[in-house]
Amino acid sequence: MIDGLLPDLEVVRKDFPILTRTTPAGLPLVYLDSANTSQKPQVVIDAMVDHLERHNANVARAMHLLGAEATEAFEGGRDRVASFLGAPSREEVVFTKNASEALNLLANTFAWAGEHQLGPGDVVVTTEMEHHSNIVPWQLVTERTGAELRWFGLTDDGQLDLTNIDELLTEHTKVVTLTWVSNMLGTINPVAEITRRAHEVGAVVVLDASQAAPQLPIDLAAMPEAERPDALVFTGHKTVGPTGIGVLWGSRALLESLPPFLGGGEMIETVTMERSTYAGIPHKFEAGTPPIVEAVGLGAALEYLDGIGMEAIQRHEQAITGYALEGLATVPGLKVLGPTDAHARGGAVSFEIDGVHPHDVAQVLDSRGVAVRAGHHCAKPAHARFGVQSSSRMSSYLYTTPADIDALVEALNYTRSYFTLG
Amino acid sequence: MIDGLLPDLEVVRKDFPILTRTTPAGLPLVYLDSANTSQKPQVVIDAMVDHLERHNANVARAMHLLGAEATEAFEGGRDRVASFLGAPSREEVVFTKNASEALNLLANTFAWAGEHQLGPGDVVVTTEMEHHSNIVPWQLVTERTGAELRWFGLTDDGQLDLTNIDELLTEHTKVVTLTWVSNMLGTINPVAEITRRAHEVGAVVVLDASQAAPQLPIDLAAMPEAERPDALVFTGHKTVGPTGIGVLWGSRALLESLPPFLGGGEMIETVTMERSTYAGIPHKFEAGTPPIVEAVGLGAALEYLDGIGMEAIQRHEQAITGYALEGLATVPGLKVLGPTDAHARGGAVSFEIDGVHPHDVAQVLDSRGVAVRAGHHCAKPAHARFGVQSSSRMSSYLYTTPADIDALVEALNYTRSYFTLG
Amino acid sequence: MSAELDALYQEIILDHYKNPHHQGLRDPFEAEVHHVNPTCGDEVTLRVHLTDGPDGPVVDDVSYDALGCSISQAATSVMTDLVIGKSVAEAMDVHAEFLTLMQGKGTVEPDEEVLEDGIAFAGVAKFPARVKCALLGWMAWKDATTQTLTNGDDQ
Amino acid sequence: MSAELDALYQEIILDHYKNPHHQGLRDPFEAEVHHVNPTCGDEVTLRVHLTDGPDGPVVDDVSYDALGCSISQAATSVMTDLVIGKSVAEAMDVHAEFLTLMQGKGTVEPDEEVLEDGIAFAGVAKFPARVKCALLGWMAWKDATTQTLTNGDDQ
Ligand SMILES: Cc1ncc(COP(=O)(O)O)c(C=O)c1O
Ligand SMILES: Cc1ncc(COP(=O)(O)O)c(C=O)c1O
Repeated sequence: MIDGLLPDLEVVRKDFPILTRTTPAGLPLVYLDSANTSQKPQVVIDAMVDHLERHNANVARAMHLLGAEATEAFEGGRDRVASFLGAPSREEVVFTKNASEALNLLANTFAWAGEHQLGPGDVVVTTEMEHHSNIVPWQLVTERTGAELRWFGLTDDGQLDLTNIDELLTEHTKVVTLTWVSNMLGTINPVAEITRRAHEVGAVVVLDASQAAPQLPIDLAAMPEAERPDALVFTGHKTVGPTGIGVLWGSRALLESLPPFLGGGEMIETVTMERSTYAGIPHKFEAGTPPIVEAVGLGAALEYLDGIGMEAIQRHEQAITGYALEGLATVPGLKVLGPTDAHARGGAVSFEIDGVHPHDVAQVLDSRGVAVRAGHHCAKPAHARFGVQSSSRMSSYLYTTPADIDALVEALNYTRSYFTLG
Repeated sequence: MIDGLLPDLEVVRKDFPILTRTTPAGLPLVYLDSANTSQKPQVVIDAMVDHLERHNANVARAMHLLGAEATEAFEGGRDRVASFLGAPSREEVVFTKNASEALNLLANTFAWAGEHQLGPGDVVVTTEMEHHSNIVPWQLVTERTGAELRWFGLTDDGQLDLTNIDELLTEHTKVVTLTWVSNMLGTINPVAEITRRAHEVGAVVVLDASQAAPQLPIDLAAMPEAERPDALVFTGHKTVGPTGIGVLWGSRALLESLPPFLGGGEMIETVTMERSTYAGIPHKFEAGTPPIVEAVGLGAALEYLDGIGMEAIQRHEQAITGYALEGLATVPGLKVLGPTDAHARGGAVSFEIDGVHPHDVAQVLDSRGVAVRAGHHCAKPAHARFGVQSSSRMSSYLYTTPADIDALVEALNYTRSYFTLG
Repeated sequence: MSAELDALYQEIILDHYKNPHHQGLRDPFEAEVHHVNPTCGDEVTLRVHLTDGPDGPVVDDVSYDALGCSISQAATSVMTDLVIGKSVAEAMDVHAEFLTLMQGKGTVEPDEEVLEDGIAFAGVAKFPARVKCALLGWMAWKDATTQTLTNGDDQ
Repeated sequence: MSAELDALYQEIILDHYKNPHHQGLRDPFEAEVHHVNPTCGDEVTLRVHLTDGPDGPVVDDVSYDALGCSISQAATSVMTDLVIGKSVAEAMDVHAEFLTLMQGKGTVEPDEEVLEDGIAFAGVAKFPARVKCALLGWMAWKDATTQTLTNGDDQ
């Protein structure tokens, strides 16, 4: 028995109906693509069904029975997110459609008139290991405002290269945005340290917690203020919740100082044809009918994760990742990209196999029921940094077993023998 | 028997599980708030459950079995939307989070460098009967670009006042955006005529079909080109689909000429730290993980509506609306806002009752199990135009019966007797 | 169901609705605010006039012009009865007590000594959509009072 | 499952993958294009050299530099075999035939007369995620050829 695994792993697996699926060839499903999207436990599906079958209505605007029930369920989702993040206030939790929209919301509101408006001479700092969703929005906003985009490079072992931090973080630096956990390299970044340094020069700090939220306990209120980011985003579908919902947490000070992003129903205080005023946070940033059934699903998802315990999930991920790193090391010609110490990384492990293209790896694995991702994982710059165009990636989650890893390793050996090297 | 009702109305009602709900006092639910959000048939819920329990994966990026299934299901939703609208091409169908985002997407992309960029001297034209979601985005973009926002006023009987159309539509007019069917007044606007006139001056025409799509057959390809809008939006949750998804249809010419809106995964062609290039339409406008299970649900929803037939649904709506207008006319002191000819209007009927505030009307109705909306219905300017601050609104849909209307009328009489006039 | 409704629409509430106290905008005043309930559109324009008392500022007058439902109108009327003539500190205590009642989802027992006619709103706490209606006038009063005191400090 | 895989990875495909034909970038050429498969990152840089023939332009050479999986590499190699030496009109017909095969979800019977080694890709049509791989080189060729012809018209 591997140390740190969830004690009730078989019970946990029973919560996820999809894990009983088989391939057309009758093989069991080995799902190792959770960093891409996670599977959903029955309670999440049931919560959504119950909402749609019994409580569906629009929220806030409706005063009738169903409207009150739907509003309570929707705002209950917000409460759950707030407690999941340890948010200082529930009003700091804004629902978006995914993590990408949350990052774009920030980038866009930095473009328009206001305290934080970017302009020529201003610098936005990101890193070379970001997901495209934390690069492209900042390319667009810096291009459109005349500000400059700069970035932390990477060391050969897949860490942020902080040697030029004093050049990057200066009084011109208005925003520092980085991922907590890399979706390609698995690296866990020293976000407290970087946040502190960024705050010293007066920059706003944005954390992309899309990969961190599923794996690490987060407690914003417990962070020393200097090390607490000003904004943090994650996405519902990676935390066993549904698609169609993401979260932007922002400090009250930041959110109140930003201009509105999308305009429309729900985000207004009053509207005349000539001029409108806006609602307070979080509604100011939630134009239109929000993702209601999705908030219900996300609430149930985070309740499920909290029920198991984020510490326990983190230990499980580390244990499985350690076991996977050992297994992968036995495959000849396989090279892992990123840190190889399971305790210093997240559960996404990207690798190359000499002479077999990642597509072909994924294809052969899939024929054995093993689902991994192949490609650039929306992190082209990080791939380019390591001189590769694409890679294969396995990623585990709370339902992953050592047997899943064994199946992966066996299938990788089969791939080698089948494909080029057989 | 009222002419035009759906012949299988009782069978249709059985498709909607929520309609069997009762209030805490044991009264049956009379749901007359469908213009706010529609209820969901079992097939939609089942399609979502089946997806989550058996086919859940991320799309496009994943090459494995579940990834292929999820991608097919998601893109199948797009095909269904394309056929529902009679879209000339499926690639012109962009998924957004709701109708509001679709309108904001357009307004925002008109702000940035490109063929359609707005600036001082340019005019955007909207109307006084728009939902806030088709006013505020254009206030924001005109304010931010220095363009000017102008609008069609309303006549006393709730129609667009087109007398000054030649002043509003000039060579300075770059965008004309209006609702097809008003969510407050129920008015059906002469959109073909206005589109033709707007095209004559070279303006881009945007139609808000949020209330039209649930009620009217739409066939874009069949429209004469001069009368076909350049963009049309609607929202999933009002067409018996889930929340968390909306649709922007745009002509290929328009969509290809607009710069990207949100940046991130899925919308790129290639990314380097210095510069990115973007995918073709529709992906260019779909940053991040899209609303996958929502597209599956929306596909099932539109298939359901098409199965019943949009012509039949339209006839049903007209029949019920006609019956409702007759019933409302029997309530002393009740005044309907907007057109009173059921054939020339949609199914949302807003009204006032002398001496009883709409909140209080809705509250008393709710105590009798009758769900209506009270407030400004996200149409403050239209309310202001008629000198009222808020109103009550009943709105029907394909599952609404004459008995629902009878219950409403009875409850309205009770309201009068209970509240102030008893 | 009539019982349910009657719990909400207490006689006292309907009386204040039909005959609101202290209605209309009056001089003198130190601050005027305009508050809106974004969901439904209910509005109130409200003025506060404070004078100096032995134990700090006193609420000398609250005048208002309001558009809204029975609950918001009646709550504003009751509020003026409760705060006019009290010291700001006392009035803020009453406000806190009323807030607690409204946010209690029907579980808080109102204190008639403190809230007087305000106890009629106990039933409103069970209707989450209406709680905002009952608080609109109070929020406006608190805002106007705070503005007055802050401006005073600045001078 | 090996049968399923073997249907995809035909010997012919693996041969072309290991020994791609016409690889490398060569002069002369009239157009060079760079195409990317956005989902996976596969890339091809491709040049086309056309000459005049009795029945219109002829594909004299196609040269390329490609990074990608076995399917995309092999398909590009087969494509060059199929188009080089043909008139553009003929080559476009072959392209259309290949496209039909790829989009047929496995239901189209390939014509060996026309597609030669290309028939080995019949199995790919059953793997929607890989169809784009098989088409990458073809799309680049079509783009470069169209550019050449259009530029020619302009002159
Ligand atoms: C006419 C109209 N436009 C736009 C919207 C906005 O739709 P959503 O809230 O789904 O974005 C609505 C509905 O609320 C509407 O009725
Ligand atoms: C680190 C990181 N950031 C952002 C995202 C974007 O999330 P979404 O696609 O849900 O917007 C992802 C996942 O795709 C991710 O891994």
